Amino acid sequence: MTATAERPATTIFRRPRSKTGIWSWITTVDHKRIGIMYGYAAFAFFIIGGLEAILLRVQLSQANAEFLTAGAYNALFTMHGTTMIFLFVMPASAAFMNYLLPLLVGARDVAFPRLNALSWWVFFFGAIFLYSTFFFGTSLPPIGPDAIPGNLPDGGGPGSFNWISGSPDGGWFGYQPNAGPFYSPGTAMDYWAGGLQILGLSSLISAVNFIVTTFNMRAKGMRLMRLPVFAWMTTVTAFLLLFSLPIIAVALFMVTIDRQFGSLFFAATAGGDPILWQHLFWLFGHPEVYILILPAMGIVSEVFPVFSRKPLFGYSAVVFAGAAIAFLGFGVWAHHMFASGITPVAQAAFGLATMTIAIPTGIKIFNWLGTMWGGRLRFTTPMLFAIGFIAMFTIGGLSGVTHSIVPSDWQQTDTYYIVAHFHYVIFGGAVFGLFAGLYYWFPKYSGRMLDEKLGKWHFWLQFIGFNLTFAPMHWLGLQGMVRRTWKYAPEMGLEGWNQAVTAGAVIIAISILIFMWNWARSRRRGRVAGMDPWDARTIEWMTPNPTPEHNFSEPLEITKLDHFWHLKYDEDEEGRPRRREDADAMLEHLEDVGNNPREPIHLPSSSFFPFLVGLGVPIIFYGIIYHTSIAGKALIVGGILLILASCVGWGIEPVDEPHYGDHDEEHGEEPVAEEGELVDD
Amino acid sequence: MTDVAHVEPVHEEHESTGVPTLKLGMWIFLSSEFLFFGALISNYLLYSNRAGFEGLYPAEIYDIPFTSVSSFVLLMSSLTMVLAHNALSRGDQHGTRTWLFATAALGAVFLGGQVFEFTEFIVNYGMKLTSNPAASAFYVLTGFHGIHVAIGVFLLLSLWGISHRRGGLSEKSGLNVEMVGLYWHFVDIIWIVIFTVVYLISLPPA
Amino acid sequence: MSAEHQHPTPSQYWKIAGILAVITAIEVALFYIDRELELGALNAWMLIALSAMKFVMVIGWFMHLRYEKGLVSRFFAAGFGLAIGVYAIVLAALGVIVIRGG
Amino acid sequence: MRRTGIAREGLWAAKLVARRDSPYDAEPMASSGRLARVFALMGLAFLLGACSLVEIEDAVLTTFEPAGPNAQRIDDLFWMVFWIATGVFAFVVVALIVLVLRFRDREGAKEPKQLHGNAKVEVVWTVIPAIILAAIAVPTVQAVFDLTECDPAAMKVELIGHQWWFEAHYPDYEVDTANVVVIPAGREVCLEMTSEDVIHNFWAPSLHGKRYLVPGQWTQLKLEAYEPGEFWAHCAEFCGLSHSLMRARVLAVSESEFETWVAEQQQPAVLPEEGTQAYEGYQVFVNRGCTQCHAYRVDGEGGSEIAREAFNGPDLTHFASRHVFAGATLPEFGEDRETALARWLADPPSVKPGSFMPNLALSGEEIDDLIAFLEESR
Ligand code: HEA
Ligand code: HEA
Ligand code: HEC
Ligand code: CUA
Ligand SMILES: [Cu+2]
Repeated sequence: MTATAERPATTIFRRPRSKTGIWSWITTVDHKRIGIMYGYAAFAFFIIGGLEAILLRVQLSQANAEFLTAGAYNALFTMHGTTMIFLFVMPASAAFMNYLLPLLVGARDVAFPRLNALSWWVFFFGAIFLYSTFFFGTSLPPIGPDAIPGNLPDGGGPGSFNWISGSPDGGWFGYQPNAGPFYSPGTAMDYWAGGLQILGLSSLISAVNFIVTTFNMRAKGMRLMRLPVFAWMTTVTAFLLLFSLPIIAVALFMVTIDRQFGSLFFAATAGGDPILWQHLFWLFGHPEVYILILPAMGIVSEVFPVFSRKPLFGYSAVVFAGAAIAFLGFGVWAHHMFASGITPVAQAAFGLATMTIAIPTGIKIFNWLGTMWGGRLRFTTPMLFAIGFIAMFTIGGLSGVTHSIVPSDWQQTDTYYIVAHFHYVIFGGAVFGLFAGLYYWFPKYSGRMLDEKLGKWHFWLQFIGFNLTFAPMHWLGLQGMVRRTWKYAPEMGLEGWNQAVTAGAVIIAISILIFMWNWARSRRRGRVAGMDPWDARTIEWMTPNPTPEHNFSEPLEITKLDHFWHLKYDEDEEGRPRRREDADAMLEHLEDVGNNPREPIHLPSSSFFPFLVGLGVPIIFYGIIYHTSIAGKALIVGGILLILASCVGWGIEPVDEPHYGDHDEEHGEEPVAEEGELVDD
Repeated sequence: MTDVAHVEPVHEEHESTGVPTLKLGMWIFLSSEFLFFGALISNYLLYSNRAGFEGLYPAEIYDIPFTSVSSFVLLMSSLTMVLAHNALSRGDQHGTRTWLFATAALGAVFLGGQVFEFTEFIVNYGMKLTSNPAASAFYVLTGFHGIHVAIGVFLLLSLWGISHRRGGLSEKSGLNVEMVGLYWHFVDIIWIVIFTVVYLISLPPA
Repeated sequence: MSAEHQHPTPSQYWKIAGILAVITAIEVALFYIDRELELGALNAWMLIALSAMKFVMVIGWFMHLRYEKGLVSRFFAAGFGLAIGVYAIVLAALGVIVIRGG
Repeated sequence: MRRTGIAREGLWAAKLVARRDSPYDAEPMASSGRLARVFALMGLAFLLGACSLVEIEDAVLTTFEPAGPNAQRIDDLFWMVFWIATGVFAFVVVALIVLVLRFRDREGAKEPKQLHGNAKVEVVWTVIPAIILAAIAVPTVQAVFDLTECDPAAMKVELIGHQWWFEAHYPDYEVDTANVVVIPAGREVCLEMTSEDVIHNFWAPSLHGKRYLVPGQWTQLKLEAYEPGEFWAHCAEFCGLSHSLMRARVLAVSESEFETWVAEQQQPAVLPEEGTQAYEGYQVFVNRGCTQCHAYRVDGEGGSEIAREAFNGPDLTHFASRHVFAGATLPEFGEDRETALARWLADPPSVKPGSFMPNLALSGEEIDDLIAFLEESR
């Protein structure tokens, strides 16, 4: 670690050095900062997606309401679904994964820090690209069935400011041919397809990175079967991403080429097969729903043991069940197509396959209950959310099982019963799990605790609001409320319950506002967390709070599952934990060396290139949308050149420059954080 | 893209599995590419012999001798690639440089062949992307393969360029050569499948 | 890098390439033989078998998978196996692959 | 790195904590007991709520009132699974409540024994769900095979989806109609379905589940009603702007009524007498381009040949025999038919966003004439 390394002659830019301010965020490769950026972005999109949902709900609170136009309604539910899934839950999970995975495996960073920054910037620009459809996109009426294939409508240039109705309106699963060139002309669906493509690229990069991190970056003695469950679920999720994203990539390319260049994959009039799209989409889409839930399952698997003061019951069963869910998740996609006219053999086979997923999921649920059994349960906010997760997710899971009963799914599919199912599993499951994680790991990020009292208000209001919103959807659906209806007739008898649903959504909004207030306040004035605020079990808590930039200061040697716990506790004759004499001394030591490493620690250097490569990607996609014009062609070429040039720079730039990135005190540029203001703003 | 794990290890064993991090990453990425090309190939299989399309089916106009030659060229580029890597591991900078360039050149020849083939199909036979779904599937499948080859050529030429620097390719770049090699061979095996399944086996509808 | 020692030598690489070339030649020959003799499914299976041989040889020797840790081949095989599995089912569901008795 | 302010504070907190047995003990006990009870109550209330799906009076598209053997079979299956699922949920929630009440942290509670798992219970909670599922699977698979494909001998009705209405064609009788599918009660009818544009999804919940209408492909759905009656149907797959206004009706009638209906429909329209308002309407109909899209079969005049030049709209020959129109969304609740028709003819896209029937800028008088004419077209 000589500080005398020469500055290589080949770098294009001066190596970014700032540790604070906007540039430090743009060039950072620190997994924690990347995680934080993911987190804030995801939350912003939660609010946006939530406001879209509120607009939908206002429209639906009356029969034959005229609050929104049909076009606006269709645009809003499309963007609501797309936003919530791709811009909220996935990046929110990515936030936890980024922040925690290296800490959980005992590493200083992920395997490829710059690739990690790249996946964040690709995500960021992809999200902007997708939402720029509100400014640039156009959504025109269908051309009709007599349209001649190959004779595409004009793309429509930028500049048609058409707020809501300029947004994609084909539903989050963009069924063909409705979302194809003849029935959704205009550019809005191109923004949708391109946006998803970019977001997929981002997740694919992360997936490779996380898998390699788990397998290769583990601390000494951190065997696979000693990994915290969240690390496991991250890895399993990464595999799901790895294998499902290429499929949607192909499907989206096919749509884009259909729409832009006149190929005929889904043009039914020319022999294209619209059902092919459904297979490809759901072949991705079903693994995707487990991508949404598995990280949350990982989170609650960390929370239950801590607040039960017992190890996770059946650790290996929980891990294998997660892997089994992922594996089976690839074999059930056609359960979204039971009404599509596939053969009875296929329907039966997919129905049976779908049912089997209940088994590993049940194993997880029961093991969590087993963890609580005989414990010393303390109902902190994270624990409340985790318990809420079990109850609410089970409802959603069981309604999922009723969908797997193929004939009853023929009645349920495309009704609000489905909407109820997936909000129960996604909101009641994934989102509850994510909130459990936020309350639990907030001290890691900020060094302070979220307020418990406000937390409990948040939980209970959200719990009540959630059930008021989504429980009535079950009976609304079974009694005839079709999905994606802008209007329903008064004689359908749906109005009363729809009003309850809308009221519930408002209660959720209030609970979220409480949470935001709690967050903003506790970041500055929350109770100081100290070293080990929850008396936790896993090694991420062996670093001080907030986590120092270099994570661990001293080499770790992992000897057990729940290593940290066993450093603090041994067991008495009855098998009850007994705090070791030296536990507090150890904590004090950890906090001290954590904040004041004994020797300089060498960290990856910041880099401009991930940002630049990420910037290049949407430029290409803008170019593709307007490829018939000169400007479009220029954008394509420009984007490619920007990416290639940045890649060359990236390749030449040494991965780290001790002299510049060094973390020693002489440079001492990092701010002295006051009052919990670490370097994150 | 090159990125070497360089985070200072918290402990001695740097790579818990013993496989270099970059290499593990490359293998994992490649395993996902199966799903990518699998979708494209399935798409082609779905449409290639559906009856009743307007216009020509790709399988009616393949030029097998021509494609055989270009397939052979791509296959042999795998040989030159592996020779480049081998030369580097023996410290033979000159050999490395030569073989890298040969590989890129063979790749470029293959691409040229593809451009020729497409032009032939479009101009002489009038089978366009927009002719029918089978034609669309053909162009998109072989086109995406071609893009992969082009990226490979770019990577190879970059390595070749770097190899001219003083001191040639370092040992660290040895890993990079191996990575590009893995990618290159992978693109080759995909073509092995495409050549057999798409060109030799698939038939137009009876 | 002890594994490096077991890697094939250049002359072995040339030999493997030779075999690959021969197999390719046989494949092309089969294509023409089939035109005359109408081998049907047999032809397809032979071609698939031959290309599988090429596939395995490139992966095993050129990509050195034979010399890698088992973990790597497992990852790689997972992607391959999954692709074969799911796309076979998709094609079956779309009626391209006809499963007899089904 | 310098120790930050917060870190110093933190160390202080850790010391404070160290005076107790463990930081867990240092936590204020809060009101976990009370909370636990609240939670238990919530769970109980929820369980009660879930036990009975709330029945909505007069929900016209309800799945809870099967009116034919197919829907009945599905309903039975659903309720069986519903009760099993409720049982499973009850088990989980009761377990949760018991755990929460029994193992909540109390003053002076001992540290728990460190249980890592138990292979036996692991097997139990793997096998029991598997058995439950296997039990559900059997009737499911049987029902799938029984309910998917039509009896080849059944009467066929071709149903063709359009943005945003259903066209029905009776090949055996050469009858064309729209949005109102008339079937004889008490016998199986096979809908053979396809679409002209995008994917639609036909759903008449009282008679059967849903089936797609896919452009370029044919799907089947068997319909059977026990008794005569009128059943609502809806397009269930998102199909563009007016998906929510794409409904239909299935009218099950007795065999004899069905025969009469067929006979009537087979007749060409009777032209109105000259000089009547209806006749004026007929003139408007012919001269204002309606026939570009609408078939109107008149004896000898070959009405259907002039039709469909431009676009495929509903056959209007026996328009007045259909009690609902425009995708079965008009007339609206409480509206009389003429007002609805006037509204429709004046500006279809404002009634049904995106409708392919354009606003033809008809005058009020023309509209009145057209109404007179259309209302006579039985
Ligand atoms: C987080 C996301 C998530 C999760 C985890 C799930 C989980 C499941 N889903 Fe869901 N699903 C979605 C998100 C999710 N789903 C979405 C977004 C859609 C709609 C997409 C769209 O159309 O827009 C959808 C749609 C959907 C459909 C298609 C419906 C239709 O459109 O017709 C089906 C059909 O089978 C289905 C089934 C299931 C099943 C069986 C599970 C199982 O994994 C559930 C397993 C869990 C349990 C069963 C509970 C716990 C288990 C026990 C307590 C053990 C004992 C249990 C028994 C013995 C039964 N889901
Ligand atoms: C992660 C997934 C997720 C989440 C969290 C949600 C959350 C919600 N969803 Fe939705 N939803 C989907 C995923 C999700 N949804 C998907 C995939 C679809 C299918 C789309 C399709 O058909 O294509 C769908 C569809 C869907 C529909 C059906 C539309 C239709 O078919 O016509 C409805 C209708 O009620 C709905 C409602 C809601 C509501 C009320 C919430 C609420 O829970 C939202 C709660 C959040 C808020 C209310 C924001 C709170 C904050 C504030 C308001 C604070 C404001 C503060 C400031 C401005 C400073 N969602
Ligand atoms: C360009 C095509 C077009 C023209 C011209 C046209 N229509 Fe239509 N018409 C349609 C379509 C399409 C529908 C179905 C709309 C729907 O339900 O969404 C329809 C529906 C109707 C209906 C309701 C039918 C039913 O049973 O649902 C009536 C009545 C009608 N048109 C009358 C007329 C009259 C009268 C004229 C001329 C003044 C006319 N149409 C001109 C296309 C056309
Ligand atoms: Cu037709 Cu929805
Ligand atoms: Cu699914």
